[in-house]
Amino acid sequence: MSNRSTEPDRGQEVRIEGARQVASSRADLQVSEDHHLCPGCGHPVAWRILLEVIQELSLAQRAIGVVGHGCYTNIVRMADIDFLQCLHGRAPAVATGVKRVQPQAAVFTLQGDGDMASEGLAEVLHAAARAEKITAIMLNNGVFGDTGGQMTAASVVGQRTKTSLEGRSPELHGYPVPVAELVASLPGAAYVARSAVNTAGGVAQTKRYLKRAFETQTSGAGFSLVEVLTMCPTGWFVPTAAGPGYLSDSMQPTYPTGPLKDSLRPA
Amino acid sequence: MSNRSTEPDRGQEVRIEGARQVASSRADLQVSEDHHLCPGCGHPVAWRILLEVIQELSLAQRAIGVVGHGCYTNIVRMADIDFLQCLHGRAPAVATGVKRVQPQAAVFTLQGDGDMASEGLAEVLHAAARAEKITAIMLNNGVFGDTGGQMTAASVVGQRTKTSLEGRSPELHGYPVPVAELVASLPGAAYVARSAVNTAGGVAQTKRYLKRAFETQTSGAGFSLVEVLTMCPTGWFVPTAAGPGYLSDSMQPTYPTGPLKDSLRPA
Amino acid sequence: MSPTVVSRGTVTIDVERCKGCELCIPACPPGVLHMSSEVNRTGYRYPRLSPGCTGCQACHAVCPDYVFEVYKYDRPQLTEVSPGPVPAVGGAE
Amino acid sequence: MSPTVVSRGTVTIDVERCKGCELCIPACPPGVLHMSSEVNRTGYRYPRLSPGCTGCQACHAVCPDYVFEVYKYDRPQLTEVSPGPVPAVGGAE
Amino acid sequence: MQIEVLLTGIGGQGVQLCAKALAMAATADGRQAMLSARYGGEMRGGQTEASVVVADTGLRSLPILPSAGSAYVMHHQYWPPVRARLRSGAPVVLNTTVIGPPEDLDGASEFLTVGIPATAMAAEAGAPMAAGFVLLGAYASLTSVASIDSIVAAMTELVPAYRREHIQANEAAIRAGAAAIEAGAADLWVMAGR
Amino acid sequence: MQIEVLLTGIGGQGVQLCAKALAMAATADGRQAMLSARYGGEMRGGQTEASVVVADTGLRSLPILPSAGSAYVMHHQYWPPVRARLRSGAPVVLNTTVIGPPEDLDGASEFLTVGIPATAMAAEAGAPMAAGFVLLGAYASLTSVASIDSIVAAMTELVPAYRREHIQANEAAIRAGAAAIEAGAADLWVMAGR
Amino acid sequence: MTAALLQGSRAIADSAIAAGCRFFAGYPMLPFTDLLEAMSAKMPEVGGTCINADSEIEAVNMALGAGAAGARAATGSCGQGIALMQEAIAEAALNEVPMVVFNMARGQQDYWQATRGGGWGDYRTLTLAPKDVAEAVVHTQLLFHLADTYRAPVCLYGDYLVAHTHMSVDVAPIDFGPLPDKSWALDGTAGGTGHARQIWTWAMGRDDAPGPGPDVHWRRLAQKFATMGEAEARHESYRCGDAEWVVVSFGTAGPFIDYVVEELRADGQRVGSFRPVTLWPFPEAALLEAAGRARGVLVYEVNAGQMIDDVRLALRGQVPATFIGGVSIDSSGMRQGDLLTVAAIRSRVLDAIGVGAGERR
Amino acid sequence: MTAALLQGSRAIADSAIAAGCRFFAGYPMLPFTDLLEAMSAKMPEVGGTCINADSEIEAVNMALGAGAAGARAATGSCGQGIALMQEAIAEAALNEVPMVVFNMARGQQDYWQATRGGGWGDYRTLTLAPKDVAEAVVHTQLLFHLADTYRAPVCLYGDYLVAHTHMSVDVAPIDFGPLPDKSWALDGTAGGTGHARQIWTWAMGRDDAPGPGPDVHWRRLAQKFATMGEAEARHESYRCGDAEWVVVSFGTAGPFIDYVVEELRADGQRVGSFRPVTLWPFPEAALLEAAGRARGVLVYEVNAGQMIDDVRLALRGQVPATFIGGVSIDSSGMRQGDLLTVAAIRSRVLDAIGVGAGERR
Ligand SMILES: Cc1ncc(C[n+]2csc(CCOP(=O)(O)OP(=O)(O)O)c2C)c(N)n1
Ligand SMILES: Cc1ncc(C[n+]2csc(CCOP(=O)(O)OP(=O)(O)O)c2C)c(N)n1
Ligand code: SF4
Ligand code: SF4
Ligand code: SF4
Ligand code: SF4
Ligand code: SF4
Ligand code: SF4
Ligand SMILES: [Mg+2]
Ligand SMILES: [Mg+2]
Repeated sequence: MSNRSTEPDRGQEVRIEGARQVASSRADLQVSEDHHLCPGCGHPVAWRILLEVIQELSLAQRAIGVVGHGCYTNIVRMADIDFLQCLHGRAPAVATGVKRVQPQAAVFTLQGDGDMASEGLAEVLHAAARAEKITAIMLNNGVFGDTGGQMTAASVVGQRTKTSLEGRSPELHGYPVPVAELVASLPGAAYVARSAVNTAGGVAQTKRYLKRAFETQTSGAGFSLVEVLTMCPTGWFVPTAAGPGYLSDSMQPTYPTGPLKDSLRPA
Repeated sequence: MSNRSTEPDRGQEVRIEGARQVASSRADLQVSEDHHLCPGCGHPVAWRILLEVIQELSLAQRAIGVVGHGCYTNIVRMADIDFLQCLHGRAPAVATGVKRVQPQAAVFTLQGDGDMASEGLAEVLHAAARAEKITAIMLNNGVFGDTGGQMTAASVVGQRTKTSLEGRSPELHGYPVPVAELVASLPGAAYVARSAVNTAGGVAQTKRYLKRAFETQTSGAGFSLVEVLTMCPTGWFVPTAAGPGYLSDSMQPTYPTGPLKDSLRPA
Repeated sequence: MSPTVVSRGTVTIDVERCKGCELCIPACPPGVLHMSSEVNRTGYRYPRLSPGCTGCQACHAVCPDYVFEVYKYDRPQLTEVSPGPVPAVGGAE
Repeated sequence: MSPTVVSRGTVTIDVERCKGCELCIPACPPGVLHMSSEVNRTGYRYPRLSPGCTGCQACHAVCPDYVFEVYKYDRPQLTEVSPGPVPAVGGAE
Repeated sequence: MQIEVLLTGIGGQGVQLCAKALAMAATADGRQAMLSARYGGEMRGGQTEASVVVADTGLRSLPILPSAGSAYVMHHQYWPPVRARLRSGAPVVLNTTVIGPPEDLDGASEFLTVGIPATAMAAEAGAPMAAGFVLLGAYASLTSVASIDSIVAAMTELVPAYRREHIQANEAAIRAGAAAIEAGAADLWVMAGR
Repeated sequence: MQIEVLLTGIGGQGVQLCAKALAMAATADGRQAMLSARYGGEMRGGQTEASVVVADTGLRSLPILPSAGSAYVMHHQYWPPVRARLRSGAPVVLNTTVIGPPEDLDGASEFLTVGIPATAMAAEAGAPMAAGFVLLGAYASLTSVASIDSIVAAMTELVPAYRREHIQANEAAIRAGAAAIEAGAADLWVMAGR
Repeated sequence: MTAALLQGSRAIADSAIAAGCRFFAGYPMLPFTDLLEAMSAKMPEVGGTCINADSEIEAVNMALGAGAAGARAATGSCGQGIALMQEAIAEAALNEVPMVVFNMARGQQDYWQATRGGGWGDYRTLTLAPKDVAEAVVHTQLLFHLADTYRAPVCLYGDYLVAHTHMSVDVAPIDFGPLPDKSWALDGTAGGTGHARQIWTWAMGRDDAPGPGPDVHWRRLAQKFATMGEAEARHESYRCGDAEWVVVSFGTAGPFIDYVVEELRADGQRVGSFRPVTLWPFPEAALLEAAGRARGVLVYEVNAGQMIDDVRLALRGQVPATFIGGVSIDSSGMRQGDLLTVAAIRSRVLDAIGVGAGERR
Repeated sequence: MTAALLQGSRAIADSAIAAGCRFFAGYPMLPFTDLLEAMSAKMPEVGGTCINADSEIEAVNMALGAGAAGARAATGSCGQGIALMQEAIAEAALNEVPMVVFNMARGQQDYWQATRGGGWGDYRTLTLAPKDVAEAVVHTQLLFHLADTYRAPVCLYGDYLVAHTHMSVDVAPIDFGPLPDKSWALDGTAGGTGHARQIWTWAMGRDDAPGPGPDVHWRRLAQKFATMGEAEARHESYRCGDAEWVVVSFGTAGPFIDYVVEELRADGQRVGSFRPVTLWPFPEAALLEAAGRARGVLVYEVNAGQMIDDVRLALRGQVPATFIGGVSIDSSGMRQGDLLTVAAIRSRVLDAIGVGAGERR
């Protein structure tokens, strides 16, 4: 075994005698494999399948991403699609402006739980209520990862964060805000689903949901949201290898995965 | 019949031979009957029963109201309880600060639909999620009354407003935001109900709900919300006498009245 | 023959405060309120009371301008009414 | 006697990009990935492949650092393994 | 040649609508107009005031008039600030149903006051809420700032769709007000300053 | 008497923790300390740099040092700006597992470089991620800025509850680094300027 | 086109649409509300979008998105609402997104808000303060032009008198000349080409990824704003040539000062009027030119004294500046109070130039 | 108490608690985040409340509510977050609610945001800019005192170097003397007495209902801020007595200037350093006193030139002011870049005072 070159130069493809490549380290719309995210972070996994979905739905030259503030913002550095970085929490409003002006485009937001459930809760709910034809994606890791692991509106009960040192207490801090459920309850929302990237199966499920969300948008059916549970071992203060288990044990009981609403599905 | 004095001087009580007074024009905590609200406005009706409830629950010397921006703000001029006027939409956050510092007080917000469903949607949902021990009251007339009748997040489909001249269209403007239902879906909310003041029965119902909401607060059970549907003939562009009917025909199908959640009720 | 109407209660109507919205009219269960044809100083018509008030407080409950005070008679009052246009009565001087 | 292991696929592992998170290890259904004891230039241990890869792409799916490329062999490859410590193999030079 | 009118009343009397109808009618009659309104923002009721300036050509004016050449008074409550800016001898039409006889109005003697029982006349015309239009008809007829027909047309345009049923009554009110004034006031234009 | 140390490395090497342990240990030893850290804000990885100033009494210093009297180098990537501020002859401890032999470091000859295979030694001590502590032990032993026991105590206090299991390995790393340095460097204090 | 009697807000809406504005989002707040209503009535006629947003923050961010996607986009509010928009206005400045912000202020107390912002970082917002409805019509179109010229957010500082006064005005498109192209705007078509368009302070455009980083980018912006500061200052002066006293005012106060100046000139007082038409950039050179030889400058603004800083900075200590304005709000809270009247101004000017009560007409 | 090695944020938290702060709400944003974390760790120990709010807007409004209810309350953020708080800071000023805002800025680019606000209306925010952690500890306590003295929101302008530097400091309560009582604070007990307490710009207190109305109220506030402006200006100067050149800087840049001044004095250059300790009120008189006889004033700030306006206003054209600062941001975007180093400052000062490269040490 040898170390393959880390040069992000796609000319130097590796060829293996008697085998064909079935998965490449770099998605089509990816210009680099390097990023500064922490070991074991779930965001980059979500990034790649997002880019794959855009490619597979032939939306590469119609896609405009609007990205909030969080660790995931760095997707802008590695993706080869139009991106607008906007203010923390405001992506659904910004995306509304973009979509109304470029109605043929596939407009999506990429946000975190801090971004969407805390700072930007009004923006996402109002956009959903308006039945805005955009796709909102929330990478929910239950903390403000980027600022070092404080409690967000999505942190689960009992979760220890830098601002809930004894664990999130219902008495002091209340309960988490289930964004997907709230959005799904609004008539303007046409497609809502929640998935997780802590297992290979979850990754595949996430990809299916993202596809469906973009299809909802391009069909004009209304607002779509996919909430993706991702690992943040840094903000959870657990070893990287414990991330997937923490996600399923601590987060999933509060945030069950699966489709919540699908207006495209023939009745 | 003669015109009774309009002097707001309580010394000059009217006495009727062989009769006892059962309802006074001025509630105990009211310092004036005069206000500048429009003919047929539903807000003043809600104001009075709110003051009656505070009086009847012996909360007069424990109550602190936090009032947003809207026509209802003028309650401050006619009520004899502690009030803080705050910024548009922010009352639940302000009330949180008040309550945490004065935990013995009965802290409530008084807001409109523009205030709570539009500008302040995040604030009310976050306060509810935090299980903040306050009572939020939304006077929902489906428009920004104070600025002259524009569309709020709560305007119903088809409603003509100054910014939806052809009627609220799902395609262009989306659907109304049902604040009570959203709040009720959060575990931090202990009591949620919706009523209307377009009939005498509705007024009595509103009073019961408000009582229950304050009891929820004083018992420490969590966040409570009462959404009160009120008439705004000015913002609806209908004759005053048509207000109650407009409310029941146009608003109530979208906003059914009744209790939505009651954690105090013995299971 | 003039029929007799029973009034178990009565109301005072602060007509100068009234803004003429007419919400009290349909709210009154026995239908004993009707709008004046005169206007008050601000130019609004206002309700007048015919005999038959029950003291139920519905008008008081719905009036946005705090116009009403409601009284219950210790003993029901009887009024003879002529079959013509209903005369207006006010509970208090 | 050395048992024979069938590999239907293989992977390349860009060890310098690996951040040692170990997410790929439990994700691999046949359990043919295990962490090295050496570290790369940044100081992280990284996965090594033992024979038996199925080319299922699970490692690729879960790896946050885009370390893997996955290949399917046209014909399954057979490897004899000794019962001792599992030798590491890498698909590509 | 230019004339200014200050309109005053309390919220709900329709003063703003009348001011707008006047300015629009003057424009329709081929003049230039400027209309400035002052009314409570986020509160109902209370002071309402407007000023309209009409000129044959080359209107030049401030939106808050330093002085004015005529007035339209629906209610006495906010009359004092109007009076302070009125040039002496200016014609003033006033709603006597609410205000009482012209003499009751403070300092009325400085001006050419014309009392109109506008609220009462409106009630008679079957449109109790159209008192403002009665006074407007009277004002226009007195000053010839705009023609009665143009005022009726402007009112018709301004009334929102859901109040269309009031148009006829409003028109009756305007014409009743106009009829209440016997003579025009052609010499008024001479009095007007900048 | 005052000495400054610049610590540099890349994100994830634990440089900030080491800097803090050093400053705390010096404080525990009765000295005054000032610690300034510089690390990426809302991004992971990348440059990490810290400076610690220790004085016997009356510490006076800027949080961004104009110059420094010693250095601790875990990675060569951000070495150039450190080098630019180091006074010549200053002692520099460096992690040779990552950097290679001291000579490989640009401009090393200006300084008193001390190479330590910190990453390798940490791996041997069964704590591959504790390389920073190896280098810290070496630095402290070389310069006597703080006692090894105080450093171990500071590290123990700093490690968060959920990482308690690493304390022993970290201690081993610190002591291994210290042991790798034969002699103290008493004369270092003489070289230090403001 | 011939002149029609239009309310200022409606005239501005017509003018914005004539300038090609096709996206507007706002949230009601008096006296801005009428502009929102006018826009929502008119936009559908030209196939544009007007959103009655659910907050000022949503409104301004929608406009930012529309601007980034290439449209001529605008928003607006006043006072508190503009305060809520500061974060996004600064963002637009730093991410170089053109948009127009119509601030229909509740008076003149927000001069600093307009000229120093309350956003973050080193940015400036070009701000035009029209004196009346007719000028607002021209300013509106000029603002869209300047926004595109500089790829920057720009503002109109109007007020109740601009928003609510009806005037006979003629709204027709005005040609301000050529503009740089908008190939930077996001339309989604560049994905997968290796040259995706990206707007982020740290990575403007895929081509130079990972982007210039904040230091280089913000230095470049500082340079851009310095250039705008040099190039775009505008003013109006009236009878300053031989004036012993120059009264400086802004926005709708200007015509009142002109009126008083005319009156006082008739009385033999050598008084002039100077009005910055751009609040930023403040016309420093022009003011020094107009007032450099005067005995004194009087600053009239209906607030506690804000613009006076800019006046003093422009005068460089060469001419003394005296404040003759003050706080004055009417009972509705929507507009200037009684200090904005010819009589009050006249008497403050006379006081300041030392004409005793006895000497006055 | 003896000195302990504390991170600046932790030292400020301890100091706030020592001053009696019992309510804090904030939202993470570097470099403010550490203060929020320190507060959330320490508040429970004293029975106070620290809320990790869900936005800056919620945080500041919570603090406003707590302040109105009588607590010593605080919040904080930086840059964009402070921008979002402007509306509420202005509200607190206008409704006279005391609270402390800890602005841990990402550098010096927010001087105008701090001194001119971006809120609405005529208000000012007293702002202390500490030079280091030790001074921040004192300023923190002073701020709570001043907030209560004036019933007004007040700010600390810190930065990364204040928030993140660890220093040996001693945090103990400081007594600043007596304060007006807080009987105006809302506790709910006054209902039904005819004297309910009410806080609203238009109706402060039931007693004088319907209240003074905006005109009277805002004039009174303007007067209050004028009084504060007179009374509360603070500064520090170093070797200005005989200085030919005075360098003006603020906050954490001050010690760097002092260092350079010391170096240059050793080289025989007559240079001095002046630092406004309050950004508002700017110590105008003190600066004129310190620099009035100098050949020139050099303004060093790490931005495109903001404080220089205040310096020029203070100097009244009597001494020329030269800008020697500039935009400089490090790659993290969190703090000043390489311009904030002794070497860079020294060379800019020497350039400005005309010492050629050849003459330099
Ligand atoms: C208005 C504003 N407040 C705060 C911040 C600071 N901030 C940047 S990223 C971030 C955390 C984002 O958390 P989340 O969206 O959950 O993303 P994660 O990093 O966890 O993926 C915060 C609070 C900001 N940039 N803007
Ligand atoms: C930040 C902000 N935006 C806008 C306003 C203007 N404003 C004042 S009252 C009001 C309408 C309130 O509507 P609602 O809360 O529904 O009350 P209503 O008048 O209908 O009872 C608005 C938009 C404001 N005061 N502050
Ligand atoms: S802090 Fe959390 S979300 Fe951010 S890069 Fe690290 S693991 Fe990922
Ligand atoms: S506008 Fe509507 S809510 Fe406001 S006072 Fe009038 S009727 Fe009531
Ligand atoms: S009390 Fe009842 S019956 Fe009597 S007038 Fe009122 S509503 Fe009618
Ligand atoms: S409800 Fe009240 S205000 Fe309305 S008409 Fe009846 S008495 Fe008058
Ligand atoms: S492709 Fe599948 S079997 Fe092969 S190493 Fe990866 S996870 Fe294991
Ligand atoms: S998942 Fe990727 S980064 Fe993590 S250990 Fe495996 S190869 Fe390395
Ligand atoms: Mg997160
Ligand atoms: Mg409403």
